[in-house]
Amino acid sequence: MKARVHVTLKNGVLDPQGKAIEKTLGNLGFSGVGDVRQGKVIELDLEETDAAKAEAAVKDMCEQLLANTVIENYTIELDAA
Amino acid sequence: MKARVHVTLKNGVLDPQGKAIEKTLGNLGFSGVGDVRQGKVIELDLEETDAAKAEAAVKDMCEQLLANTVIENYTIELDAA
Amino acid sequence: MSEAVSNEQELPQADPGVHEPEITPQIVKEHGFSEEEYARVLRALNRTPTMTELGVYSVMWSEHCSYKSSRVWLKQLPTTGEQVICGPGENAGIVDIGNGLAAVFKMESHNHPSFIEPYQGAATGVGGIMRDVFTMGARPVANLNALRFGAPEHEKTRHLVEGVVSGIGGYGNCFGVPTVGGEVEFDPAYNGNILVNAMCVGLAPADNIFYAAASGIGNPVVYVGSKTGRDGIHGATMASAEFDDDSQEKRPTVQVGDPFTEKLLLEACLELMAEDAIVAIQDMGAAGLTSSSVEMAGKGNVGIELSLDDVPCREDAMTAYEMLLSESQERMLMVLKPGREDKARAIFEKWQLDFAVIGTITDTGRMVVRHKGVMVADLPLDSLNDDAPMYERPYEFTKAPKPFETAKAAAPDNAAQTLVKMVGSPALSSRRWIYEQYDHTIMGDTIQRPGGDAGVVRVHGTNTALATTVDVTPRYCKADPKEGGKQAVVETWRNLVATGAKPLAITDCMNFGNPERPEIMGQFAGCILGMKEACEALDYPVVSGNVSLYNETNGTGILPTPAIGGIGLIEDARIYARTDGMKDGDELILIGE
Amino acid sequence: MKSAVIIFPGSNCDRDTLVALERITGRKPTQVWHTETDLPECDLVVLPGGFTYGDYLRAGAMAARSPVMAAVKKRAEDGAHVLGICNGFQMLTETGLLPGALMRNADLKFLCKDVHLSVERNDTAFTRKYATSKPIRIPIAHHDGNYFADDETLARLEGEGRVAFRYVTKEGAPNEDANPNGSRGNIAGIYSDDLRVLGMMPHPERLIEPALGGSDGRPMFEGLLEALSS
Ligand SMILES: Nc1ncnc2c1ncn2[C@@H]1O[C@H](COP(=O)(O)OP(=O)(O)O)[C@@H](O)[C@H]1O
Repeated sequence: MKARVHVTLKNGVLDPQGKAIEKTLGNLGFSGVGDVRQGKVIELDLEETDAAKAEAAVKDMCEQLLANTVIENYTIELDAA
Repeated sequence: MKARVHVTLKNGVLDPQGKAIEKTLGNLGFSGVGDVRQGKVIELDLEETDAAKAEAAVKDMCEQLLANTVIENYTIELDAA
Repeated sequence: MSEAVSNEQELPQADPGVHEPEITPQIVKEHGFSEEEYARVLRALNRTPTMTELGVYSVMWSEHCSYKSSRVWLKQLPTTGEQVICGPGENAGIVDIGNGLAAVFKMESHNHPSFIEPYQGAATGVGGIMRDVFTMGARPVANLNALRFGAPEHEKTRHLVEGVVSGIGGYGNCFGVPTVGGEVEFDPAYNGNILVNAMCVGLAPADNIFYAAASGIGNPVVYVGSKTGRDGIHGATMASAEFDDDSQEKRPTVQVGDPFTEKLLLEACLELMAEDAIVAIQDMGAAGLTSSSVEMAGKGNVGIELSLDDVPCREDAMTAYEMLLSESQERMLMVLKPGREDKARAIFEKWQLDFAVIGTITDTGRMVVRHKGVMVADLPLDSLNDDAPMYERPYEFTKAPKPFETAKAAAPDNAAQTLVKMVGSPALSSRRWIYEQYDHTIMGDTIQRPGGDAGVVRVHGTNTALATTVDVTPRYCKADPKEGGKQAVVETWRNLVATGAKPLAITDCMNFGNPERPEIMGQFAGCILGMKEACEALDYPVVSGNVSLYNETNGTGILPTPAIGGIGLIEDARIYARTDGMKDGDELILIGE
Repeated sequence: MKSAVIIFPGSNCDRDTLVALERITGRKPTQVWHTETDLPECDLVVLPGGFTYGDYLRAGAMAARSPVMAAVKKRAEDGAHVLGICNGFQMLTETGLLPGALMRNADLKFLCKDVHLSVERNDTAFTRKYATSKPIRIPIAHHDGNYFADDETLARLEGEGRVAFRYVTKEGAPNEDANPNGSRGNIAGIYSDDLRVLGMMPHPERLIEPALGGSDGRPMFEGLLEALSS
């Protein structure tokens, strides 16, 4: 089973990378672009075949390592394919 | 219109971050996790309301800035909400 | 019966499980062979090579590995001296710096990869040169870089500068070596061919230096570091082929550096080097497993047998051809003393690195490679190492320019304004934006930071210090290659002397255009002759170096750029000249003519 | 004073820290490998700078999950002094020993240079040898030193006097020009609530003698020696 974790900064947390992208896009002549945010996506291959167990394991990984829950939120997608 | 861009390393390109995450998950006692890959997700707010035009603009941004097309692929999702 | 079978010569076969194309003239050409070169291969083998064998020959005989155009000239440079422990030919050059210590240093180009992907190209350039230095048993203590970009207003320049500088910093900072000096210049001649030359200086105990020559029949050949992927296959041949506009499309040849793994590799290698376990060691640089194994066995006049089934791979179903030609970074090949495998394995596993015994040293003088039970290559090492064609390329010396009549040059109307303009020009403006992106205070021994004539780092645990610098003025080399070559050497000498150091030796990075053009070969030859004269006059030998040719796009070559990296010794680290600390009222003195 | 320096894969200021501690306190620190689950007896634990695990994922994140960090946490709870420099500071926030997070520098570049810092209070073991009246000069060398905490946390830190150092101008002004990385409140270092854990981005161990360009880092180690010698 494959899992895909999105880690994004919480609302209200300043995002230096997003800000810089926004500015550079402006410099490159792209107009009408606002509120750029950059996050991470982490893809994992899991041996686990049970969706509920896989989800619980990935949630654990997020809490323990993949996300810093002081500043970040995460969402998990599973793909049985 | 909101756009969400996923930027991931091309197949076969070394992903030191993913590799290190994989090892650390192993050290933390998570077993059965393989092939970890880390990518970026960039969210943008666009003033453009026409989907086709928005997509074309974001594609341009990817080619020019958001993705390093030498080693990265990108996909674009639009969300009219 | 069985006797008869074993007497029959086993011939190398196609890699099992892969459809190998027939060797056609087209394939031969794609591997960069001229007809005459391929004829030499056939003569050496007395048969048609397998695809794997053709790949091995092509990288060993590439310009990058064989120096086929430059060797006849390089031989003229002085390489010896009382201070020299090891001159050119090994991974890096070595000089004695007293107190039982040696300085190990080298400079190398990563021009073409940096043009295609500036961050990763520059980063892996730094990674490669540091591996060259720590392969020999030295801990890197100072990095430098010599950079050349196109015109500041050229559309690509900004992107390239930003990428290269952050790539150099990204790798060196993470690894943890101070970057203490360098140079940057802009000129339209580099619009399509930037230069990224990285230099590394390391310190080793003079009595515990490691070399590449393999020995000891039956000794295990060991692979350590990162896993092998399909990175940069044919990178070595790419670095020797002239660019054209669609070469930016040759993308998969770019490699991603992993400075964290390299730092672990350094610590693991140094830990093993403190044990009595290593016979020979070489990093897998350009042409990875091929050049390291061929050179190690060749230098030791032995043979080598490799079994690729045990090579740690990152990707599925890699072929022998791919494993042999992969340029994946952060890998080393070692020959161990018998029975030391377990000790070595324990150290590399402690540092969470791959470790695999992949072969043995033999007495056959041949490189034999097996994959999936089949012999895929059986090649004579002397042919791979020494039969590479040497070219005495025709050359045409640059005509001596007319002397510039300074008397006729008009003085500026307004000296103050001119000064402001000069100070603000891309050629002379402050380099702070660059060197602030490099950690230059790490390791706690940097006593002259960037901003002076040469960077100075104390030799840890002693009262001495090393001064180090890189320099060259390409427009001088263009106008008069011989004088320019001389001037570059002498300028590094002056940079070192200005700190109070006694200059010891240099490394070089010879960046030129297409050597098949006589005027380019003339520039190369001229610069070499000038360098030779200066080095001889100063007892300032060349102990290592690198050649980067074919720096041309659509027939326009770069300026001749023989970058020189010099190092010198300060006997008493408390007494040296620095560039800061000037106060109001100090007197200015001009020395010299 | 007995000290211990923890070494992780990718630590690269460990030697500098060991040298500074030994030179100033006269005693060799114990080196502790990241896989240890016990700490030796000591008064001060130092998490040195570097790029542990390449700073991949987040700076300090993976090192913060090493076995040894549980022991460090426990030791801190038992009242030992802990100093996290640069990557060590990042680990302290990642383990939750200190609040907030260190994000990418505002201009996204790695930055190596000397900065001026205000010493916000000099009644802690770390700062007792400094004067609060005069900024000190210490090098920074980091890519992720942009201190972030939410408003509430920030107000608490300020209210409880837990800001250790701020980026200031040479004259002592904590303004935007003096802020090298975008940190909120120009914060360069913070304390735990008992003032025994200090995390800071600048590197005091790199400026301990005039030959290196200054010695403003020295008083930190001298102060610790004085405070923690039993
Ligand atoms: N690419 C670079 N990397 C590190 N330091 C650099 C680089 N380029 C220039 N510097 C440093 O900036 C200072 C000024 O450079 P430069 O103008 O080339 O000096 P000079 O003309 O004295 O050789 C020197 O100390 C040099 O080491």
